[in-house]
Amino acid sequence: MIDLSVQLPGLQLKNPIMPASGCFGFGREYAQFYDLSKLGAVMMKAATGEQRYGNPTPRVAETSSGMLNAIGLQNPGVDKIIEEEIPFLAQYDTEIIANVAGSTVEEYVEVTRKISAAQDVKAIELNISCPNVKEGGIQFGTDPQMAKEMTEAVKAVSQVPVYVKLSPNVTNIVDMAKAIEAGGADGLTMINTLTGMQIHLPSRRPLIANKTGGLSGPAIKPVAIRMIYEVSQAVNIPIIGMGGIETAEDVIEYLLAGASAVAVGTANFQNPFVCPEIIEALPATLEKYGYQSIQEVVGGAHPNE
Amino acid sequence: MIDLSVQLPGLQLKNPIMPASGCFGFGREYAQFYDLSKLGAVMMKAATGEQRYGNPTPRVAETSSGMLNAIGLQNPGVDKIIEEEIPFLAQYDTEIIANVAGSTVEEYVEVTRKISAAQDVKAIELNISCPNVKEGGIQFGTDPQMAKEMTEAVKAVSQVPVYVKLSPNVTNIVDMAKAIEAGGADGLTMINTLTGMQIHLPSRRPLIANKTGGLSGPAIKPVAIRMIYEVSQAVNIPIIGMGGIETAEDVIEYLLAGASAVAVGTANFQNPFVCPEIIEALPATLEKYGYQSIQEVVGGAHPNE
Amino acid sequence: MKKIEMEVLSNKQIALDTYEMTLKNKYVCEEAKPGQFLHISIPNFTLRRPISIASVDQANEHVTIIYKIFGTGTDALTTIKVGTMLDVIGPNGSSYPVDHEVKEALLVGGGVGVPPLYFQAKALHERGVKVHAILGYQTAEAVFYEEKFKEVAHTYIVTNDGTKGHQGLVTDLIPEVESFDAYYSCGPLPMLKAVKNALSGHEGYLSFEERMGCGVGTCFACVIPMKNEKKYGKICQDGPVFRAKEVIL
Amino acid sequence: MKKIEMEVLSNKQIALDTYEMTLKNKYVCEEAKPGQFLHISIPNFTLRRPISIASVDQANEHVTIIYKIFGTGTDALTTIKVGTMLDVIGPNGSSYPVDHEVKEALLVGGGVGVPPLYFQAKALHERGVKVHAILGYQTAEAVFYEEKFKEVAHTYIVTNDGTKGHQGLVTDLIPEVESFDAYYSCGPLPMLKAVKNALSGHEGYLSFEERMGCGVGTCFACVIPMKNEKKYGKICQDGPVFRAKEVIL
Ligand SMILES: Cc1cc2nc3c(=O)[nH]c(=O)nc-3n(C[C@H](O)[C@H](O)[C@H](O)COP(=O)(O)OP(=O)(O)OC[C@H]3O[C@@H](n4cnc5c(N)ncnc54)[C@H](O)[C@@H]3O)c2cc1C
Ligand SMILES: Cc1cc2nc3c(=O)[nH]c(=O)nc-3n(C[C@H](O)[C@H](O)[C@H](O)COP(=O)(O)OP(=O)(O)OC[C@H]3O[C@@H](n4cnc5c(N)ncnc54)[C@H](O)[C@@H]3O)c2cc1C
Ligand SMILES: Cc1cc2nc3c(=O)[nH]c(=O)nc-3n(C[C@H](O)[C@H](O)[C@H](O)COP(=O)(O)O)c2cc1C
Ligand SMILES: Cc1cc2nc3c(=O)[nH]c(=O)nc-3n(C[C@H](O)[C@H](O)[C@H](O)COP(=O)(O)O)c2cc1C
Ligand code: FES
Ligand code: FES
Repeated sequence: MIDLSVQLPGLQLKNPIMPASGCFGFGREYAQFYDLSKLGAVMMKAATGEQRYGNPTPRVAETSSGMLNAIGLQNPGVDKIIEEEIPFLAQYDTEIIANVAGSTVEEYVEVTRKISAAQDVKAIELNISCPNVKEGGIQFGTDPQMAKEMTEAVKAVSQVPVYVKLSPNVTNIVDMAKAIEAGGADGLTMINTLTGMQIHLPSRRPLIANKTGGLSGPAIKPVAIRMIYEVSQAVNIPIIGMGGIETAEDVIEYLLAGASAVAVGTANFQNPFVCPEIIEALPATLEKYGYQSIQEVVGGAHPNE
Repeated sequence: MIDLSVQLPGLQLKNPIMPASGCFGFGREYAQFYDLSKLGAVMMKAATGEQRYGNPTPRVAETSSGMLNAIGLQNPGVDKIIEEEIPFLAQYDTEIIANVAGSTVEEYVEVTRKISAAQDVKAIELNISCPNVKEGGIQFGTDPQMAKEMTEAVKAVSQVPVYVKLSPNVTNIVDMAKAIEAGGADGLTMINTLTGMQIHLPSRRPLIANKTGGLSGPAIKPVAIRMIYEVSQAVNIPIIGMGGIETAEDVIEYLLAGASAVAVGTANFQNPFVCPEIIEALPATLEKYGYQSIQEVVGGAHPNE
Repeated sequence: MKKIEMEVLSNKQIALDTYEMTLKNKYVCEEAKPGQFLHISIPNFTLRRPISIASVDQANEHVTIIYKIFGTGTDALTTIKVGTMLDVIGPNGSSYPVDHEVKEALLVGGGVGVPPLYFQAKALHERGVKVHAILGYQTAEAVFYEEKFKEVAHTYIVTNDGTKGHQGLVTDLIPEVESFDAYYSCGPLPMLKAVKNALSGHEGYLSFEERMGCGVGTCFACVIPMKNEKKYGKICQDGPVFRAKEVIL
Repeated sequence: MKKIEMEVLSNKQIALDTYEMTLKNKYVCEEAKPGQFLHISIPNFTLRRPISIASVDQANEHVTIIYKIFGTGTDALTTIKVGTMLDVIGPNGSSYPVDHEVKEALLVGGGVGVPPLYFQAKALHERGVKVHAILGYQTAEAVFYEEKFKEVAHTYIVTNDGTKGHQGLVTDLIPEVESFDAYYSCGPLPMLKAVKNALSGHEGYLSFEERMGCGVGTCFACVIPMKNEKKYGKICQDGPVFRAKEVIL
């Protein structure tokens, strides 16, 4: 039997597969379909300081091999999440990663302080790359200096390792990653969505009420693979990769590019069972390509390997 | 009958449809399929100072709703293009746009000097956004100051209007566009490809010999639409839009976003007749959405329209 | 709600751009309630498409849906062959309540809002409720299920262009229905607003459409403002049917 | 070369992961020459797939191709039903010359390089040329068209694992063929290199595979270094068949 387990800062993953933030809520719905203990981890929906109602609808649009979303970080606020959502997820034998968002450095720090202290939260995913909110989010994710300072501020209060989520909407992803590593991040998650738009012909207006939305799904996989390949050779912290993953083959492609584990987002909407199905297919797929463990795949496509 | 004609600097287009650079060679092959006089214009394959052999193969890979390419600007060199290719295209009643590339500002200037003086070349498309060559190309396309200086240098020698082709691989596309407008560009073409990668599982290596390649096709359309929507509201020069166009509806989406005409690239490979088929479908499609001319569609999705 | 395979038993055009598809599945037949929808996977599309359940035939384990060609997904659905196993999540969402105090009911439907009301009309009729149905369509050719409704409800047809029945809007005919204890409505948002306004004194339930991501309640794509503690409801999970008094339109 | 619709007359497995598809089209039948390929559109893929023409039956206007499941595209091709109209560009590219001075010929094929050689074997045989064919496969189960080749050529089978015929490489058997005026080869690049080396004194033609964009000569995806003025050839347009002496491997 191939050992699928992966050790990352703060995370003892029984396998490298987890649902991506915002595509799995707080797990309640998908728990109706299967036992969440099968998952390596769960990345929760973003938490902000207060309850947020998000953007007006329509909030999603379909694109070729992808979708746009502009949910706008709707969530019940960090306190309710700690009180009501984490205890639900904690019933399962899986690792909980809390996604933290905000409009100001102070808000990020405050949310991290609270949620990193919550029982069972094993790591923070710092969402400085959300393209769908007017303030905060993406500015922090496109300026290396701001990203570094944010990372430092959050690291100073976090009781668990901090993974910073990178935006692909930048000229130089390696500079961003290095700045964040210098800021003390324990890991990176990448990529968040590419900013896109769809125009609705009958109404002659952007279809999504927020106008722009984040592009996810298989359409963006080549961009994610390229960025992970570049970043993983430039930093010494692990990467959780994401963007368009649908199959065990996709997972191996991400690992070869340099990710240590992966998250599955959009594909959950088409197939609620996609995560457990990938986990089940992974051992045979690894064997097919001649691997005995996850670790030996990681970074396998790098020139020096 | 709906009038499909569009007037742009240097270009009297009988319709707003043209094949995109690099996806149509110099027209000879597609001329076997249909009369190129049907086209609004033809954007030729990149011209460099000397003949170039391009990158090693494999040079292309298929992705979900898209493809990667790293041709590496293979072309016979500007002199041969002027001598052998332009006279062939000049037989047809269509406008010729010459795509100019190089490794140094001097090479761009030299190629422009020569090709803009060639009979029948009506405009230059300045390719400062090719992600697939080691030198030149994309640096010029990701730094606003360098892009501005390049535009100025080329404008100083060009005998025809200059359209600068924007790379989408930037944090702030509006800053790039404004710098290029300030440099004297007559128009913009956008977008070039997004830098991506695919890893070949059996060989555990990037599939494309150049490792990274440019992502094109329907996968990138939402990114292109977003960028055109943003840029067209920030500059006063016209835009020729491209990225994943396959249908007359796609064309209208581009025009609504703010493009004045469009180019079709990757779709030619699947359907050599895609350009004439779009041109044929355009009048009825315009009518379906309540338009009488191309001009009234342009920018129709902007907030003030 | 489960992910199941449903065999396509028939898929035929029944009106202008409108198709009726019959699917076979025991679980959905047993579980489905009027107002609920199926979340249907169509090959080569990123997202599933929500389509209301129009009726169930428990004896034969048949589930019927009615859909209109709206875009590329519903267009592709028309090409699905009999015998195909369709990948479906369902039945999803809330349903029209069947209150035992209701003796007389008014249904108001427009376009693709008509199908779930047929399921509700049959359910009410079977319980002995007197049913009035006002059904709006764009034009005569788009009318479907008129006869079927007439078997279970006192039915009024409205067309926008007057080619059949009353010309105008469904709300024009509401005054014709003298008495009812509750109303149930489904259709485009402007219609629902007009119906809610016209029937503001009455107890009623509205069913909403919104673009969906997951269709099961995780992604927050499909929210609607509500007068509840959370201040919103998810159309795919808390809805599509909401009490008219509780939603903010 | 035209864009045409070809009706699928049959599509059946003939060996391990290997399918034979018969298509109907008059134009392709009349134009096709051995070595040329069809550039086939498979629904929902960005790019067409190049597949060699394995034989033509002029009388019935049938064109046969043989393909192996290699990835998602060829896998999807196996599901295409009889009666489907396949969107094809063809016949594309160059062909094996049929030199009238050639009285005895050697064909060397490996795997999916075997199909175009069958077309060439038939063409040579019809002209009275004596044909020797060395055909390499991975394993016995993957062998196809052995009987058909035997009708037109003196045929040697080679398998990598020795489950059928000679165990080893196709080049092992070249010395067995005593005389020939020209050779024609198609297969994976390492095999072509070995064949070219082994037969360096002989006149011969090699057919190459490369990942393609357009398949018609516009995109420069498929170049191969050559000893000509341009220093390259396009496999889709100048190839897939090149004179062995002119390509740089
Ligand atoms: C709860 C519910 C029940 C429905 N019941 C029916 C029904 O019984 N019969 C019927 O014909 N239609 C029904 N609809 C509408 C139906 O879902 C849309 O017409 C369909 O999704 C359009 O898909 P398309 O690919 O043809 O259109 P496209 O515009 O190409 O679809 C693009 C994307 O937008 C979404 N979308 C577009 N329009 C709508 C819409 N009106 N509502 C929700 N999503 C939309 C699609 O699902 C898809 O994700 C219902 C919608 C909801 C929410
Ligand atoms: C001139 C020519 C003739 C050919 N004749 C035959 C034949 O008769 N029978 C047969 O089985 N195969 C033949 N091939 C190979 C065949 O084209 C590939 O096996 C096929 O394209 C793989 O597609 P896929 O979707 O299954 O694989 P994927 O790997 O999923 O394809 C991804 C992309 O890579 C391309 N690709 C992958 N492998 C190859 C390859 N070896 N050559 C060219 N493109 C490739 C595909 O076309 C597609 O664009 C020929 C190739 C060429 C160039
Ligand atoms: C509907 C939706 C909501 C999302 N919400 C969040 C979020 O709250 N926080 C976050 O960090 N990423 C969010 N994302 C981004 C995903 O976590 C992921 O990075 C991205 O979608 C790429 O992966 P995919 O292609 O597998 O979906 C969201 C994505 C989608 C589609
Ligand atoms: C194979 C290929 C070659 C290309 N070569 C060039 C080129 O030489 N010069 C250039 O400016 N753009 C080149 N491009 C980019 C296209 O012109 C176009 O900007 C891009 O592909 C997006 O359009 P599409 O999605 O319709 O292909 C090339 C694209 C492809 C796919
Ligand atoms: S569609 Fe995802 S919550 Fe309703
Ligand atoms: S595949 Fe385009 S030139 Fe050969």
